[in-house]
Amino acid sequence: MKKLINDPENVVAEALEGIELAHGDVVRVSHDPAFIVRSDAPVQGKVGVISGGGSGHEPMHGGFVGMGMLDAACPGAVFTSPVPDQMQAATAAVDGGAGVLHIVKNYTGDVANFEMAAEMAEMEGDDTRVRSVVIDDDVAVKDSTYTAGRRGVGGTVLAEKLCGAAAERGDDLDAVADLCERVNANVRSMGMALTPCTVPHAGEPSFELGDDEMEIGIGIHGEPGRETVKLEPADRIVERLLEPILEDLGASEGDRTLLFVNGMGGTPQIELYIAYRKAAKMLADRGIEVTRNLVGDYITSLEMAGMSITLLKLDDELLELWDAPVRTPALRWGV
Amino acid sequence: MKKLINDPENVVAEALEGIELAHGDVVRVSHDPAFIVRSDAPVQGKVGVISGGGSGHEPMHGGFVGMGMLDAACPGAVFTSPVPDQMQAATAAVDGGAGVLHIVKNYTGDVANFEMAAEMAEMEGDDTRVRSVVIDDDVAVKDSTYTAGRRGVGGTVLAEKLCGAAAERGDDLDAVADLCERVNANVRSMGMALTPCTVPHAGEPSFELGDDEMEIGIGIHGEPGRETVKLEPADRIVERLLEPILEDLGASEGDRTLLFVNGMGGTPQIELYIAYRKAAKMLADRGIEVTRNLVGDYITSLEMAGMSITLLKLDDELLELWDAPVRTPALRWGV
Amino acid sequence: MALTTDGLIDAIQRYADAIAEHRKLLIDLDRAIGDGDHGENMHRGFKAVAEQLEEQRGEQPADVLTFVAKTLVSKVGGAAGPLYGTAFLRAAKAAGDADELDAAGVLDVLAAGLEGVQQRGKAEPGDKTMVDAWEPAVEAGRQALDGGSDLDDVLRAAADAAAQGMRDTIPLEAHKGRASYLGERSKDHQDPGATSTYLLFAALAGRDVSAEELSDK
Amino acid sequence: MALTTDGLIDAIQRYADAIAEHRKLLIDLDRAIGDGDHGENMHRGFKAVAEQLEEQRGEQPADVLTFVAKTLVSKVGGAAGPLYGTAFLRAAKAAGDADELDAAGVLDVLAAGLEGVQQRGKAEPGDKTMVDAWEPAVEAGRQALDGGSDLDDVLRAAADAAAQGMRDTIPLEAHKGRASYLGERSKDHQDPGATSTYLLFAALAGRDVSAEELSDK
Ligand SMILES: Nc1ncnc2c1ncn2[C@@H]1O[C@H](COP(=O)(O)OP(=O)(O)O)[C@@H](O)[C@H]1O
Ligand SMILES: Nc1ncnc2c1ncn2[C@@H]1O[C@H](COP(=O)(O)OP(=O)(O)O)[C@@H](O)[C@H]1O
Ligand SMILES: [Mg+2]
Ligand SMILES: [Mg+2]
Ligand SMILES: [Mg+2]
Ligand SMILES: [Mg+2]
Repeated sequence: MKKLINDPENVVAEALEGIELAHGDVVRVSHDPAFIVRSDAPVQGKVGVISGGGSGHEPMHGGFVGMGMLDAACPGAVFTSPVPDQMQAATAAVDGGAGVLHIVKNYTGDVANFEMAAEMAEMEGDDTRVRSVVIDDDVAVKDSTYTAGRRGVGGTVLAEKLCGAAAERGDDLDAVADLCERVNANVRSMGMALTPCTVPHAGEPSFELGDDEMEIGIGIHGEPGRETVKLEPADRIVERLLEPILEDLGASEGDRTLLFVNGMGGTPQIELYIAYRKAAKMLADRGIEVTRNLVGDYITSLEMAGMSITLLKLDDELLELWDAPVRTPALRWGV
Repeated sequence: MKKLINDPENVVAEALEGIELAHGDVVRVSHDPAFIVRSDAPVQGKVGVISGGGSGHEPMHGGFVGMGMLDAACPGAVFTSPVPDQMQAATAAVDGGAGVLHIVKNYTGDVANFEMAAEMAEMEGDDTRVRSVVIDDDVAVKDSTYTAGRRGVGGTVLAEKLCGAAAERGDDLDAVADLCERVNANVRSMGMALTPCTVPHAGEPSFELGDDEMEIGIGIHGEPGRETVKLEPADRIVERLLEPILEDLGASEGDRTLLFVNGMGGTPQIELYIAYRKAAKMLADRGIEVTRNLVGDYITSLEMAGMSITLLKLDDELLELWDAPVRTPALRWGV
Repeated sequence: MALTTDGLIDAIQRYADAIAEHRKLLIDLDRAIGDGDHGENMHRGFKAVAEQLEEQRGEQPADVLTFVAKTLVSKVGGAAGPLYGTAFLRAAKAAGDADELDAAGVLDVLAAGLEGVQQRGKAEPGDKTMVDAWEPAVEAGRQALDGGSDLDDVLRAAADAAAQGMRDTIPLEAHKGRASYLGERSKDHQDPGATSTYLLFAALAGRDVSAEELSDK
Repeated sequence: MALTTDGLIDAIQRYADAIAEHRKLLIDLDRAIGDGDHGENMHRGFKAVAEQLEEQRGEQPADVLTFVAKTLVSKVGGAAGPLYGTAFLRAAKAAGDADELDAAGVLDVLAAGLEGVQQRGKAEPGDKTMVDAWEPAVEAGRQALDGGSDLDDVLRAAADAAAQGMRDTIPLEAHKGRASYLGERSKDHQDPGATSTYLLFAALAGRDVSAEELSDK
């Protein structure tokens, strides 16, 4: 295992120190329980928006804390959801009197820990109003009540931006939470991997893959995908990801969309643009407008080579919220 | 070789199409000769600032084209400097009557091709005033008139931002070029690699490295470094890079600096922050102030895992220029 | 014979040791069909438990179980944290204010733990989760108890059934947890959570387990 | 015997073929002490040259050389583009408006090419660059000419010396170009540019070169 780390045990704690030192103008860091919070939190009268999840997906979520996006993020161990103590403390830290939205990616662990945080807060008589919205946008996984359901992946980044903007403009908790559900209903993603990744405390790659193989339908935790297939040209790979998205989302001619081509951590940017090119052409061929886009590493699996594609249907309100100013370590415009 | 590409021959051309489709609000793309130019070029009365170099270092340079930074960038083949035709055409495209600055990284090929572009322009009776500044900030290479001299690496990113800001505020060509030389005199870098990278048309890794080894003193073209050593903890690696920088730069107590921790392409962000943490502590221990910072993948070697550290001594003017608004695909603030 | 606070603490210590010993094996099982952290998660939790476990001597069994529950909830994260955390919380409730637990009392505690896991995770037997070890263990314990066995025999029966349940997860297709994302590809692998659950029942039965017995190879 | 436009075009075509054939070998040499693109760079340039080479028949040698120079400058990039581009530009100038070149004329053209490389790259013999093949080749050609050899023998002598010069780069430490960044570690590798320069002189001498002859293994 080759990593720029000191001790697998201290990876998250030391990275948090680094984030604190680098971004002290935008965020503060609590080390125990661990969370990253915007430096001016709690913002009085504003709905607080928090998220959390395992580490190893950077910049998600910590890189999205700041004006116009998240009020706080709770980082778990690598690929392990954070614990309720973190969520409770983060919730308290961002509570400006207007309630707090928890944006939760749909994984058993993430959901259960956020659930326990809410239960514990209730038991302790905490009267902060909390709403939770679970993001499940991964079309690689079949949606069914008899399973764990779809994973939350790239759509989470967009939901965090849009809900953060809604909270910033003064929407109340129900409005922000309903918006989050609307975003989730209108976003779909799918990912693939050329290589596995190595979790520091595991010390070995998350799966094995032949030199001429790739994984289709991966999530963001280095797990194998739905299937292993032979390596193909980038254009064909994009088709494999975007076609199921389009079908499931029911996107059609005249729709306005946000196209998000995401690198998994070890993919050169030049390759992401090759993929973006093909995806944009496919949408143009179908008369679907790419009104906004995002290309880069925003929700990663450590050093994994691969990508995911996310497509969000836009309307006027979502467009306005997307364009609203944001100032976080990883996403910044309008300010 | 595992890459999200269609044909090694078309990597750069297809990526340029993607950039054009994704960032049409900020840049235009010329395909033959290939260059990326800010969409409102030429800006009348403003000094044009252009750069160029081999592809595979993205976001450098194309990602830095836009208001407040570069007016144009010329991408060569992967790891191969662009050709004079590109530089000539880009120079013409950004010439707003106030002359054009060429920011050139110090490599034999880059310098020679920019040189030929100037000679050819002169022969053709082109009267655009051009000044060239060569960036050579890599302390891993001994500076000597009997060798090719130091490489231009991370300092180039900072020079492009600062010179772009100076041009934007209306400085004349000599002022912008002199500033570029001042930046070069005050910036030093050093890099290391945990893994090699694979140039698409070569199809094989750029060097071999044992599972417990790393390369110290690499450049940005996948070349081996000055020495291969055993893998060490991140903190020790940071010392190996930052100590020679400090010594060569002569940074001392009370200095204000910009600390830039750069990922080589395949390094998880979490690791960059671990490295940043150590670098910031080392500077604090020496009474050197980190007044600004940059952490992320800005000058890369395809999918190489590794990092470089760059340190720039700041003064009031450089600080003001750093903070000035910038709007490019890869670097954006204040707007 | 009954389970005292001291007996409970010893069993938990034995479990913490077993988790430390088999950390890598649990990681490898989770790498195959999950995300490779189950061993690390459990180890992080039970290392923290072990550090303060001795301080619990003199408390009642319910207090020990509550202490374990809270430590797991605040240290483990992932799916395993809330699942085992809820199990121990429910177990503590079932233990009430007894100073020691007889065979029937222990079985109530274990059944309450299972209930907690299922309430939290909504998994049924056959979904390829820890429930597949936990449920047959409680069932076998119940039958042994009904057949008049003493505490030791009840725990032995439970541990044997947990081992079998763990092995029986191998051919299953996962319907819950991270392994379910693999669909068909989750087959032919032993569930990591079922494996750590067998280790729990083995520890309660005073049994040390070898790596061979745990491996699905 | 003299070098006509047709003879020159044939030699350049032979060189383009040699570059295509040994593209991978040049890449591998450059991967070892550079950035692995020399074969691709040269191939990109000479593929473009070959595509329009036939159209040059009927022109003067200087026109052919100018065409090659401009194509290389605008297609190759890297260090090799300006270096070979300048070499061919200077060569064209030296060829003047002759319809064909005798042995002395060819040698002047080659010497002018070397001058161009050195003016552009500032490398001296011993710096481990293409100059280390080019300089002895011109020198040996000059001696052969002075000794009364005809054009064929002059070109054969030049090619032999270029081959030796190429091999002599192996033990050198690089002082110019990308390989110089490696310092001591650049030793024990054959310079890729010296290798492509030997191929150029071999093509002029009408010689096909095997991979074994080029490899530093
Ligand atoms: N819904 C569920 N009900 C019961 N057990 C579950 C459920 N989901 C997952 N598990 C168990 O949790 C184990 C994985 O735990 P762990 O790896 O620590 O968490 P994560 O899956 O979040 O990485 C699985 O092997 C399985 O036994
Ligand atoms: N200053 C120089 N003078 C002469 N030849 C040089 C010089 N610098 C580099 N070269 C030659 O160029 C070759 C490398 O060319 P190439 O790989 O195409 O360009 P780059 O180094 O830009 O990748 C070297 O092997 C060497 O022979
Ligand atoms: Mg996990
Ligand atoms: Mg090159
Ligand atoms: Mg797991
Ligand atoms: Mg090269």
